[in-house]
Amino acid sequence: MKKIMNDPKNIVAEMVEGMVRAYPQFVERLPETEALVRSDKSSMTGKVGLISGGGSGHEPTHAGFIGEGMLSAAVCGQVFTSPTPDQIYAAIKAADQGKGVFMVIKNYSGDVMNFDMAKDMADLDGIEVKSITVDDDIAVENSTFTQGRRGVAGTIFMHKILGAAADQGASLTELETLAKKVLPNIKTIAVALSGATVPEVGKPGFTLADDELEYGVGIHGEPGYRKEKMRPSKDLVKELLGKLKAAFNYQAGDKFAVLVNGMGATPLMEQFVFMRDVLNQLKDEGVNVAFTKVGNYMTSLDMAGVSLTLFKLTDDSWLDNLNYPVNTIAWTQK
Amino acid sequence: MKKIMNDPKNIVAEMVEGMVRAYPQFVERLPETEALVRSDKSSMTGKVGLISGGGSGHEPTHAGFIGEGMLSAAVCGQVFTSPTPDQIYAAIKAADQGKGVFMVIKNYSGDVMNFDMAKDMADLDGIEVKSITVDDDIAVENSTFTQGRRGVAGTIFMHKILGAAADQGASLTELETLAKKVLPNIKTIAVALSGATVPEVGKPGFTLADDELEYGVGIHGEPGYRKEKMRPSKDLVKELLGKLKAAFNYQAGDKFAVLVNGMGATPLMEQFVFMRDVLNQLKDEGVNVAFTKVGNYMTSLDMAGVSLTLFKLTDDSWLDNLNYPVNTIAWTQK
Amino acid sequence: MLTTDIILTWIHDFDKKISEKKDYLSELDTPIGDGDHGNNLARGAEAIEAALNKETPADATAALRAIAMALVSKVGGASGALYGTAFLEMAKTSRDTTKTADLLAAGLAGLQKRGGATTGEKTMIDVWAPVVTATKGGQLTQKIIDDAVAATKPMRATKGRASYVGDSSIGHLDPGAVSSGYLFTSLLEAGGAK
Amino acid sequence: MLTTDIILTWIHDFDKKISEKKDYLSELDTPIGDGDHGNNLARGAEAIEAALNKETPADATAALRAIAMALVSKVGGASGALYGTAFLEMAKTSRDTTKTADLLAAGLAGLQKRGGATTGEKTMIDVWAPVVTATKGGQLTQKIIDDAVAATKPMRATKGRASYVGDSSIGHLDPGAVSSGYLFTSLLEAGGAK
Ligand SMILES: Nc1ncnc2c1ncn2[C@@H]1O[C@H](COP(=O)(O)OP(=O)(O)O)[C@@H](O)[C@H]1O
Ligand SMILES: Nc1ncnc2c1ncn2[C@@H]1O[C@H](COP(=O)(O)OP(=O)(O)O)[C@@H](O)[C@H]1O
Ligand SMILES: [Mg+2]
Ligand SMILES: [Mg+2]
Ligand SMILES: [Mg+2]
Ligand SMILES: [Mg+2]
Repeated sequence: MKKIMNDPKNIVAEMVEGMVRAYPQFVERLPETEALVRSDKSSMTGKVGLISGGGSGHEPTHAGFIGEGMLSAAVCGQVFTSPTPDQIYAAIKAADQGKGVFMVIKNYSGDVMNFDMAKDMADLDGIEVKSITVDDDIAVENSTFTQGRRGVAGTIFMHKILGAAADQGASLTELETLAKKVLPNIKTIAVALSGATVPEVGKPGFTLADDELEYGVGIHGEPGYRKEKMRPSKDLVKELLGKLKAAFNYQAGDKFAVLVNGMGATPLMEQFVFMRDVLNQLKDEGVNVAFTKVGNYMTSLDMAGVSLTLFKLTDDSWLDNLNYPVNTIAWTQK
Repeated sequence: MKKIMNDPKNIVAEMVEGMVRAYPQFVERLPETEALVRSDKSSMTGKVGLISGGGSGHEPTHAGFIGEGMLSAAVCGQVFTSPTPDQIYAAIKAADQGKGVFMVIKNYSGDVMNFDMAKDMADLDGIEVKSITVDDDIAVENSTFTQGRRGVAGTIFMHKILGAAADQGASLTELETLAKKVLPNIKTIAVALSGATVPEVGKPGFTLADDELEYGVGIHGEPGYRKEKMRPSKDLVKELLGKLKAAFNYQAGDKFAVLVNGMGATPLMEQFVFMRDVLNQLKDEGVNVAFTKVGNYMTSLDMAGVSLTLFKLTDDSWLDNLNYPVNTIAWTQK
Repeated sequence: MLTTDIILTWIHDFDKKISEKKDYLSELDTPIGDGDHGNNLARGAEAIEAALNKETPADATAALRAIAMALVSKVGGASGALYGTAFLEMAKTSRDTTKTADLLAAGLAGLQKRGGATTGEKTMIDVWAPVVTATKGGQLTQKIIDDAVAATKPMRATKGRASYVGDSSIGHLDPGAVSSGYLFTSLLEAGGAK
Repeated sequence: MLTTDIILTWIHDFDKKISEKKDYLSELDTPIGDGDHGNNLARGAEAIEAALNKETPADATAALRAIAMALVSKVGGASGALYGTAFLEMAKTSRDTTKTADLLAAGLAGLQKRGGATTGEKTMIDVWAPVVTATKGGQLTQKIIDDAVAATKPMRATKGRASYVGDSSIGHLDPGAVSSGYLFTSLLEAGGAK
């Protein structure tokens, strides 16, 4: 393992320090935590706070989405480990402007439990807290025999939609209603070309042969549903869109936002080729693509691969929310 | 080699197609070329055109910087190969609004010659063309025995400064004067942890051992000045800032913009740790940091590593130019 | 009975085991989880040691609470919430009783409330539940602990990250069950099981 | 003398050599350059073939111009600009003369103007210059070509990418010199050297 770091034990703390010092116009650190809050407090006034967080290693998620029109605060757990309730609680307090706080949680047992504990703490303070648990990864069967589907790259669409709504003055209850309506319309699936190495572990969580790929891998290297020999981009697209098509049962004329997300070590060049192939197949299928985004947004450290998210725009206002102005480290839009 | 692509011969063409289809609000393709022009033509009216280009594989450079406040057009050569004069000429024609066109060239013999040939073609059309050749990589001795220093990540500061000036109505001659003044104040140096694999070549341009790094590597994998065993981030910073300090002969009180640039496969987490260590050392040295940026801007395909750019802000207006609003795929600022 | 002394001996020994078995626990977490269980608990163990060194707890409740707070605020992940909640519940109950069986039962109840899991789902519950039963009967033995840990191997996970791998979780020990096994071995060795 | 026929035979053979030696040329470009010389020229060779297949050139000038345009618009990199310029200059000069030595001399002048290099800088100039001299004397031989190519090995590059590696460029053949060697071998074999 070669990583640009000092002591792996301090990597998250040092990353957070780097973030706040490189981008003081966007983020501030809450004292003695790895929780970050929006620097521009005036943009939060009178609005419901929107927070998120989870294990680190997915940068720019989540702190990269703090700013006007998106998150109020975010909590950086240890690498691939959900943050502790005291830190989440600190973020809730910092985000609260008297209108309550909405939490976007990714569906992992650790995240769910720790955010729950933080909510319990905030309850004692009389801060109203509601939440949505994003579970967009269709690689996992959504059965009673699992923890449910994992939360992955589609989470950033949830941030964007709710961030735009919160910025426009939506109430806590309105955000909850919106989040619940949006949730089943966001679905993601990934293909990995290599595993990620957690700094403290020092070796990849899984390995693939030189000519091998794996479909359905999670953002912490959770095993996928099939390994096979490396194939052209078009074939990868066919496989992943096939799964998404089955999950949505989409039809010609349906309207979608599309996110091609790099896992960390995959060059933009490859991501754009992949997006081209996605758009070609969707066009052939008569699907209407109204919004597109390509880049490293929900990474998995140094994993190579991409994930593909479709967000079915069943409500016209959602496209407005996607296009709503936003100003953060990782997503800025006029 | 595992890459998400179809035929490696078409990778640039397919990438360009992916770009224009994913981001039609920013870029349009010039017919039968791999040259892209700004979609928002009205933002170009009455202004000097600003173009750049070079080999592909450095994404988001250059096309990711097309947009209001930055480039008018960009040309995507084959991977690591400067574009052909006819394509550059097409970009010149598309960028020209009657006020002339300024070209930002990176100092490689191929780029210089091909941009020169394009200028010759434009001369015949009566389009006035001027240019700057960026040579910010201090890893190479700037002697008469070399092609001169290479153009690397600091080029994006040149784009930003000139883009802001052009957008504010600077004339072609004013841009040339500004570019010449800025040029010696931008210096970069890199450290690589792994080599990059050109799709058509299929194996890395160079390899490093599992515990080895190389200082001074270029963005096409040009050999650096020293290999050594992997070291902590702080030590890498000490080495690279040492070189930059010697090159600038900087003093306490000097004012800089700092860019930490990921080479492609290095996670943001590591880049932020590295930036923290840079800012710590500069603070210890009494240097004033007025602008910071961290991310994958001038990549080298799937190379792991970072480059560090210092831009000495000897003129106060340059900071204004860095902060000037911009709207592109890869750099958007309110 | 869980006196302050026994609690401290117990936990110091547990912390030692965790720091020794850190890599092994993370390895167990790799095929069916995300490979961090050992690192997570090692952070907790260090934090417990730091907290206990900083201030010697006045009584059993203070000791259990200090342990709980260290776990809650330093471990993160599923295991941080779970172990933290278990010790918090034990701390609460310790105001009324020092009986090991009652305290562990309170811990188990906390675990179940927090994680929503029951036995047979291949989690730490599969160690806690038989241990609580055995302790109630005054019969906790190393064999009971070891058997409970080993029993997670053939189970199919239906809670936690391991549930994502479905049938592939079969044939692997559950990392949280193994670390809970260490917890109860330490308890046994500290003489706290009776 | 460079008749249209000889030019076509010459260039078809060169294109064949390039496509055969593509990987080797890129390998030569790896230690002292960026590993693309073979790929660059292979694109050019394909483009030349396509252009010549599409329309048979009416005369030598048309042939040389078609070759130049294919190189200029499809190769890119340093070699695209250089080979493109050389053939463009040859095309211009071919309006006045068909003498091989004069045409190659015009090509060499174009190369030198475009790249600013002179002999001894470890570039293709180090093959073009002796070849032009030998052709002027009517004496071009395979040995002269091979020697010129081989002579680039001990040189230290001071132009092009190879100049970045400084002394480490010593001991490697220059890829552009090698490809120029193929160009002149093909010329010799096509009977165009006299
Ligand atoms: N819902 C749950 N109920 C009980 N135990 C659980 C639950 N979810 C996970 N666990 C336990 O937590 C362990 C994993 O802990 P750890 O790896 O530290 O956290 P994470 O899964 O967040 O990475 C599992 O081995 C299992 O014993
Ligand atoms: N200034 C120059 N003058 C003459 N020849 C040059 C010059 N620069 C480069 N070359 C030639 O070009 C060759 C490299 O071509 P190629 O690899 O295709 O382009 P690039 O260097 O842009 O990758 C070198 O081997 C050398 O012979
Ligand atoms: Mg974890
Ligand atoms: Mg090249
Ligand atoms: Mg785990
Ligand atoms: Mg080359």
